[in-house]
Formats: sequence, structure tokens, C-alpha cells
Amino acid sequence: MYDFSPLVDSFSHFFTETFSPFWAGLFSMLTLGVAILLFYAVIGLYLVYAERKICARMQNRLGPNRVGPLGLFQTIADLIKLLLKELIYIRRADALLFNMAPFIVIVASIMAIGSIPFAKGLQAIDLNIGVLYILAISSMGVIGILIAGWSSNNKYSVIGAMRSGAQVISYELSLGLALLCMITFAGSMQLSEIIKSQQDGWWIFKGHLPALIAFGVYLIAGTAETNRGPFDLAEAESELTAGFHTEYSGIKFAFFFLAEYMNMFIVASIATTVFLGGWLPFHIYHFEFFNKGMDFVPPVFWFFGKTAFVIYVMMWFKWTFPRLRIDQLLALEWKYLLPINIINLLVISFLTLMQWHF
Amino acid sequence: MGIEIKSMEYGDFNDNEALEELKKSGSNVLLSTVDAIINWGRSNSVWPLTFATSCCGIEMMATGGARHDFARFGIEVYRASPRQADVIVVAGTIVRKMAPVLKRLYDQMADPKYVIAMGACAVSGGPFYYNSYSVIRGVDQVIPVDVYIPGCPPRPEALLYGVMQLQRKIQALSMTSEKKQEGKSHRHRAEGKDVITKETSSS
Amino acid sequence: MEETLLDIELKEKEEYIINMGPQHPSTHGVLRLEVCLEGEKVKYLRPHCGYIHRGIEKMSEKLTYPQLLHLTDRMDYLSAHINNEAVALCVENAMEVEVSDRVKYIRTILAELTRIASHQLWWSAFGMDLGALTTFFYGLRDREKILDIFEETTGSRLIQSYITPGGLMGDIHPNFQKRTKEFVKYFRKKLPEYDQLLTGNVIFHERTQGIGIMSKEDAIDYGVTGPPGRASGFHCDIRKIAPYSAYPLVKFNQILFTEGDTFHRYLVRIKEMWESLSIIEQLIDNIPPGETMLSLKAIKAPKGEYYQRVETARGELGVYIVSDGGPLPARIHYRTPNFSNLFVLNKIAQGHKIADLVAISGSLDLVIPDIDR
Amino acid sequence: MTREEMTALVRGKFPDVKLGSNKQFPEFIAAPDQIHSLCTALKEDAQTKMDYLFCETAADRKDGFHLVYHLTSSALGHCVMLRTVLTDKAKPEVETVGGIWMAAEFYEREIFDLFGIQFAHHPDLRRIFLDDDWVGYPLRKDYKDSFTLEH
Repeated sequence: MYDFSPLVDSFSHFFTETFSPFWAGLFSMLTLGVAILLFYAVIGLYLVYAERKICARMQNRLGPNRVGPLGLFQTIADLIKLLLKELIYIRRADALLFNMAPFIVIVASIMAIGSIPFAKGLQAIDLNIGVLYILAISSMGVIGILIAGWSSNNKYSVIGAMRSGAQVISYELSLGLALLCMITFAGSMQLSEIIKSQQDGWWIFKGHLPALIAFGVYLIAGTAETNRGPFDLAEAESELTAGFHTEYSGIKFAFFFLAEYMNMFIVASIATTVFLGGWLPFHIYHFEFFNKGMDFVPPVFWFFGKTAFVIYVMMWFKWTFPRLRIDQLLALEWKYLLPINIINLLVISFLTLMQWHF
Repeated sequence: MGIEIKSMEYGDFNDNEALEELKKSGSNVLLSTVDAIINWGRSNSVWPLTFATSCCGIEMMATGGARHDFARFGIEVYRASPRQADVIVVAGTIVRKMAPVLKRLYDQMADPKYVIAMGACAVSGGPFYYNSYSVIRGVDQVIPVDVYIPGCPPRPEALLYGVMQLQRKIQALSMTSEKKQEGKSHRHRAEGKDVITKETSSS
Repeated sequence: MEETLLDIELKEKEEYIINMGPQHPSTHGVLRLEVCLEGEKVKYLRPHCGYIHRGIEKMSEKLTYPQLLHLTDRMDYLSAHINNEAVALCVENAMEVEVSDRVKYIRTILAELTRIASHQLWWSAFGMDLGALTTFFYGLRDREKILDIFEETTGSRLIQSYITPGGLMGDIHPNFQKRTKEFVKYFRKKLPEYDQLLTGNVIFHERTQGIGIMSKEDAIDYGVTGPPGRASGFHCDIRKIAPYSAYPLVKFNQILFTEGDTFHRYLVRIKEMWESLSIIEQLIDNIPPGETMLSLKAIKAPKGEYYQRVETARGELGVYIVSDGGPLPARIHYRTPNFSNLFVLNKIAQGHKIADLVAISGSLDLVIPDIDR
Repeated sequence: MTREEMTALVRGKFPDVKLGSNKQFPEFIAAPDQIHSLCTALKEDAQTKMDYLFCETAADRKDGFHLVYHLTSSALGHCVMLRTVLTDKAKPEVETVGGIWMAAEFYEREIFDLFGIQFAHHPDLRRIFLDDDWVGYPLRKDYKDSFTLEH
């Protein structure tokens, strides 16, 4: 019903028919790039806004409400200010690395967005190893963080970066294994295929208990991946002032700030795609009337609704839990999540072999 | 409590003379539009530095708390790193040992940066004006101040009003003129005496 | 910053030194900790204070007793009433006058309200130190209720200077009793919420239990009083040891633990809030009539030396007055609780992670102007 | 332990110690070279067990710097006040009691900072509140600087 492929196809037809192949490729890439950047900015800004409103709600406050209606333009004002703020160059800092770091972080998250399926056909690139691609790209961000911490010539930054490095590398394992569980179910790494395999039910429902466990592990590991919530050790305001981005000002700081929120969005959208059926509507088996109604809601809404839910849960984590300590954080990963995950993977492989899932 | 508090119209806040003076000068249409956008952004997003020395800091925390809620104005993003902060609210006494540190903090901040002197101690030394061998009599001897908030300690409402004054002041500034440093008052020490020279009205 | 001998010495050894403060979110003020790290582990640390040393003791030598009282609020501003009470009691003892029962009752109620307000703020800030940001708003929400009561009676929210030698600045507001009772009722319901949010949290337990253990001997040796001392089993509640004001009349428990870790320092304060509520409840309905200010001709301490100990929210506050008989003290010294509580940090934080250092210093509940005076 | 018992005990061990006039606590005035051994004795004696030094401070008086120690016993609950007078205002010096009570180490740093009293054998006698290059000792009565505004 809401298939975007004809629309996307007509665009690409338009380009290929009007221009030579080279220019067509260039123009379509440019269009996509601009679209993704715009999308990135809007989502990033409004995630910041949402977080501020949600945390205000949890804390009996109002949150931003003066700039524009309901404070909707608050983050835009922040962006304008950050854009025009002085960029401080740190003496005796490694200038090249120092300037490069924010770009690595932000490029990693922009690249990951390219392969997220927002709706049927609404996907910049449908790689046949989509899950692997996203995992690989989004974990590149940690290189940016490490470089930022190292090049800042600041002791707090180094500690923050080292923490972040240890954390992300460890939790990458859980993240990957949790996704591997679902890949075992779906039998494909292509994101569109994974969604297709959920047409008769989302994996979180079809996959029995193991899928639920994998989802839980994924959420924890995902939160840790984004350096947020109870796992925000890399920044750890009360310990390391601002962690790895202590020395960054103006728009470079804004890059880190935005990338954090975009990473959260990416993690949430992968969770949506792999566990919660992506843009597929919610169906109840043999309840045709209800299902029809659900089908009526456009897939984009389904996708963003589910993503918003996962993001909300992650924000909820952040505003409720105290922060873990670095050794506890690593203990949680290596002593609990990893073994659970491996056993879970074995169980799921067995289930898939026996064809016991729905 | 049963008291209905009517919200104050924005126009009801009277500008002080310094602000009126700043607003007077004109500039061309294009630049003033750009100015307006920039100033809108800057004035609505003043992030304070997590910095407090004494009692006023508690009232600053109370302002951030649920009842007064700083966040409504978009000021709740307390940054612990001076690089990312826009305004330093000097909440509390500054003593001779602290003054170089404060100066350094101010220098570490990225432009445009603003200073609010909160409380009697930061304005003038307050209760420690006389007989104290270590208290700096007013933070404006160390760094330029944009807005003074009297009180010991000022109520959260006073801080909110001070921040709103700062916002209005930012909106009156222009990027073309040399006004960035205007409207800040310094106090120079001349021959051991404090001489107050407000540089607000010079242009 | 100035290069201390220590810095130079350490450079030679190539140790990893970080400076926490003077501007650092977890030092709650302008304390500077010179922390030597090995990886994330704290090898040792050196506190540097004086960034808010205002010379209150010197200033007080030029002020009369009712005047110098105003400076005491500004030392430990979270225990302003109790600081005032300490000076007032000391001067009253010196003059050998006794205030009416009404004054004693009101002073005690205000002191306990102050204690609750202070612990609420500490709870807020402690949660923040550990990264649980929501506690900040829960604590401040309830604290505002107490500040309302203060404001109605004393005219000020934080720094009151309401208790003065000879009595009180004025009588309590007619609403005082009603609103205090309302608050007690309200807060009895809200306190369990604190437990739900933080005390029962698994991560919180992990972060605090067994961290920064202070033995009873250390507590006594370093003179650590107040909740940190009592968490180590040091019987140091001045309200019990040397009762003053209306404390001899009320029944309350001194909260004592023997574990002495961060978690028990936390627990002492939570339980103290319950005790304070019960003290207030015992007194609030029984405030006897009487005058609120003695008619004293002149407030002069006779020649001699006087010492008064009181229990603030952070521990033992001692006021030591040397008088030559005039209206001004010849020397006044404040033995402030935070000064003694600070230096034990090096001892108990060694070997822990830097995140634990933040938790430990948070659990000591330091107010920096009280250290530096 | 009552005031009389305390007096008898201290006078028994240290006959030179004079009795002070403080009404609140039993007060003993010892010579500067005696104070360390008096403190040690008070802490170690099983009858006194003065293990908690709750206040140590100084005062600038006409006859010299008065150094005042307030001691109490955490187990037995009795208090005592010790005093020693450093008559040489130009070069006041006394033995540290930091080895007996850790708390004293920091009180003494404060006293050194504000009064300029030297504590012999103190492990870390530096200024605590003021800058290292501060001239003078503010709590002395004759302290003058160009910064202070007299009222």
C-alpha cells in the first residue's frame, strides 16, 4: 500500500534518462547526500529537544518552553549559537588529529544512516550485508573518540577516551552477538530481507524467550555503545568534567553532541528493524479487521514510532540509573552479557535448525 | 498557597539605561537581519558553566530545580568544561587565591562569553567588604561583568531576571560594531583605591 | 597554577597527576584535589583548600557578637540556623543567661528543619555525583517546602541570621506550626521515594558498598564527625553527648553503624531525616508561650574563654570565644566539621577508582566555605 | 572522671603543670616543651584515653601566643583543655602533636598559616589557606596589609 519503491525508481529513471550515466550517478548521490544530511540535522536537533523535554517530565519540570511554541525552536537556537562560537585551538595539541576527530565521529554516524530502511523502498542503499555494514561503520566512531581524547592534550580527555575505547570494544561483542541471534532466525544479513522475514510476526514475538533475551542484551549493549545513560563513562560529567570532548568548543563540540544522539537513533532503528519488524505494522494473528486498520497506518510512522519507543527506553535508562564504574561495566559485559549471549546463540541455532520458531 | 501569579508581559520589563544606549545605534537592513538571527540564537541558548564558590551556588542550584526551572529558557545545559559554556555565573565570594583561577576560567571560555555577577560578594565583596584580608571586592576587578544581581544570596527569581536581562542585552548587541565589549563594566584600581568607571554609555 | 614541590617531585617519577578543581562539578565548590593516578586507580591525593578563605575569624574580631553572627551563616550555608545557634549559645553561656523555653523549642525545630533541608540537598548532589541526575530534582523539590517555611518566619530562604544571642530576631509566623506539620506529613510520604529511586538500586549498591571504608579509629584520629563519623561507629552526636536547647527533652536515636563505607554514610543521613522528622513532631505542638528575646542591656561576654559544641548537619561545630570583657571578641575560632572531615579523604580513597573518589567525597558531604572559613 | 580526679591525675604526673581558670573544662597550662609529653600521657593513660582532639587553635594575646587544645575521650566522654603560652612572638615554636592525633596535623597547618607558629617535626608544614607567597600572618593582631579596608 505504501510502497516507496516506485517513487524512488522514478527519481532514478529521471536522472538516468536526463543525464549521462556519470552525471546521473553524481546527481543521485548528491540528492541523497543532501537528503540524509537534512534528515540528520532535523532528527538530531529534535532528539536533543525530546530528551530535554522527557527528562524534564521525569523530573517534575517543564523543560524548554520559551523559544518558539513549546520551546520547539530551542535546539535551533542552540545550533545557531554553537555554529558561531569561537573555535579554540589548543596549544600543544595535535592539530591535525584534534580537528579530524569530530568529523570521524559524525561521518561514521552519517554513513550508518544510509542503509537504514525507513519504509519499503525508502532506503539509500540496501546492502546484502546491511547489519554487518552498520556494525562496522558505527563502531568507527570510537576511533574518533579515541583520537579526540588523545589529541586534546588534556588528562581528563585521555581517561575519557580510554574508558570509551575499552567500553565500546567490549560491548561491540554483545551487540554483534545479539544481532547474530536474529540473523540466525532471519537467515539473511540484508536489512530488507530481515524485515521481509518478519511479515508474519516480529522476531521478538516469534523468537520465543531467546529473542527477548537477545533484545534485552541488545538494548543494554546498544546504550553502552552510544556512551549514554548509565554507561556514559567517557563523558562522566561529575568525574571527568566532560571527558573526551573537554577541550572542544563551538561546532566541533556540537558534532560530538549530535553524533551521540544520532548513534542513539541508529541503535534504536536497528533494534526496530531486527527485533520489532521495522516498518511492518503490528498484526495479531487471524484478527483481520484489526490488521487492516493497522495496515492503514503508513510504514514510516510505524518505523519512527517503534524507534521513538526504543529511544524513550534508552532515555529512561539515562535519567533513572546511577553511572557504573569502569570495572563494573567491563565485568557486566565479559562476565554476564557475553556468556548469556553465547548460550542464547546456541539455543537459537538449535531452534532454527529444528524449525521450532513460528 | 492560593496566590495566582500573573505572568509578566515581556514588554513590562524596563530596560535599564545601558541597554537603551546599546539599542540606539542603527545599522543597515541586511546586517541587522543577520544580527537579529544570530542574537536570537545566542540569547536563547546561554549555557552556564558549572561554577559556584559559596552560598549563591545553592540558590543557583535551586534555580535549576523543579520549582524555578532554569530549563524553560534553555539554560539548563550546565557545562562542566569552560570551553563549551557561554556564561559564567560567578556565584559567591572570590578571594585572592581564587582570582587567578577565575581569570583563567574566563580566558578558557570561547567567545562570545558573558559574565553574571551573582550575589553581593561577587558584585562588591558584600558582607566581606571591610576588614577582610582576602576577599576581592567585586568580581569586576578580575573579569568584565555583564549583569549584576544583588542579594545575599539573590532569590532564584532574581537570577532568572538577571539571565533575562542578559538575554535582552545580547539581543541589543551587533556583530558589526565594536560593541562586544561594551556594556561590560570594569573597575580599575587606581592608587590603591577603587574607582568605579562604568563604560556602558561610551560608544 | 603554582607549581608545588610535589609537582616537581612527581614529574621526576612520571606519575599521572590530575587536578580536580577548583572548578570541578564533583568537588561541590572550589576545593582542589591533586590526585595521583595509576591507570584509573587513586594512588594518593592531596587536598588544597583556601580558594574561598575569606578570613571570617579575623573579620569577627572587629564585629560585635550580634554582628559577627551574620558571618557564621556564610560558612556552612546549609546549616545556617545551627551555626547561628552555636554562636548564640556560646555568648549566652558566657553571659550566664538562659533563654525561655519557647526560644529553645523554636531553635530546635529550626535546627532540625535545617538538617533535613541540608540532607535533602546532599542527597540530590550525591545522586548527581553518581550519575543519577534525577535525584537532584527530587531532593530540591522537597527542599523548597522547607525554604518556604523559613522564608515565612525568618524572611530569607538560605541565610537567615534569625537566631541571635538572647533569643530570636522575632516571633515565628502564625502559619509556622501549621506549615511545619504539613511538611512533616508530606515528607513522610516522600522519603520512601528516595529509597525507591536510589537506595534500592543495584548499580547504586555496587557503587557504594564496601567503598571508602573508614575505621572507627581513623574517624576518631582524624576527628571525623557527623554522619561520616557515625557510619564508622564513632559516638559523636553532640545532641547526645552534650545536649543543648530542647534536645534533652526529646527522644531520638543516634544512628550508628560500624561498617563505615560510602553506603552506610548514605544510610545514616537517610535515617537521620526520619529522626529529625520525629523530633519536629515531638516539639511542634508543644511550643510553650514566652518571650522570644531576652531584654539584655548590652551583649558582652565577660572576660574569659568559652567553648560551645553543636551538631550541624555535617558534624561537630565548635565555637571558641576568647573575650576581654568588651562587646567585641578578642579571638573567635570556629572548629568546623568539614575541615576535619576533608582530610580523611586521602586515607579512605586510596586504592579506589577515580569514580569511587567522587562517590566518597560526595558521601563526606563537604561544604567548601565551611572548610576555608 | 570529675574535674578533681583529672587534676589530681595530671598534677601527679606533671607537677609543673599549672591549673587554669576555665569553668567549662578542666584547664591545664603547660610549658611549650612539656605539651607533647602531656598530650601523649593523656592519650595513652587508660584512665583518661583522650583519643579525640576536637579543637586545636591559637590566640594572639598580650603575653604571647596561646595555643589551646581541646581534648575528649570518645569512650569515657570527659573533656580537658590544655594551654601553652609561646612568649617569644618573634619566633614561636612548639613540638607538633600531629603524631598523636592525625587531626592535629591539619589544625597545625592552619595555625601555621594564620599565626606563623612553627611546629617542630611536622611532616608537611605548608600554608593551607593562603597562597604560598603570602606575606605575614593575618590572624596576628599586628598584621597589616595594603589590601584590607578598615572599617
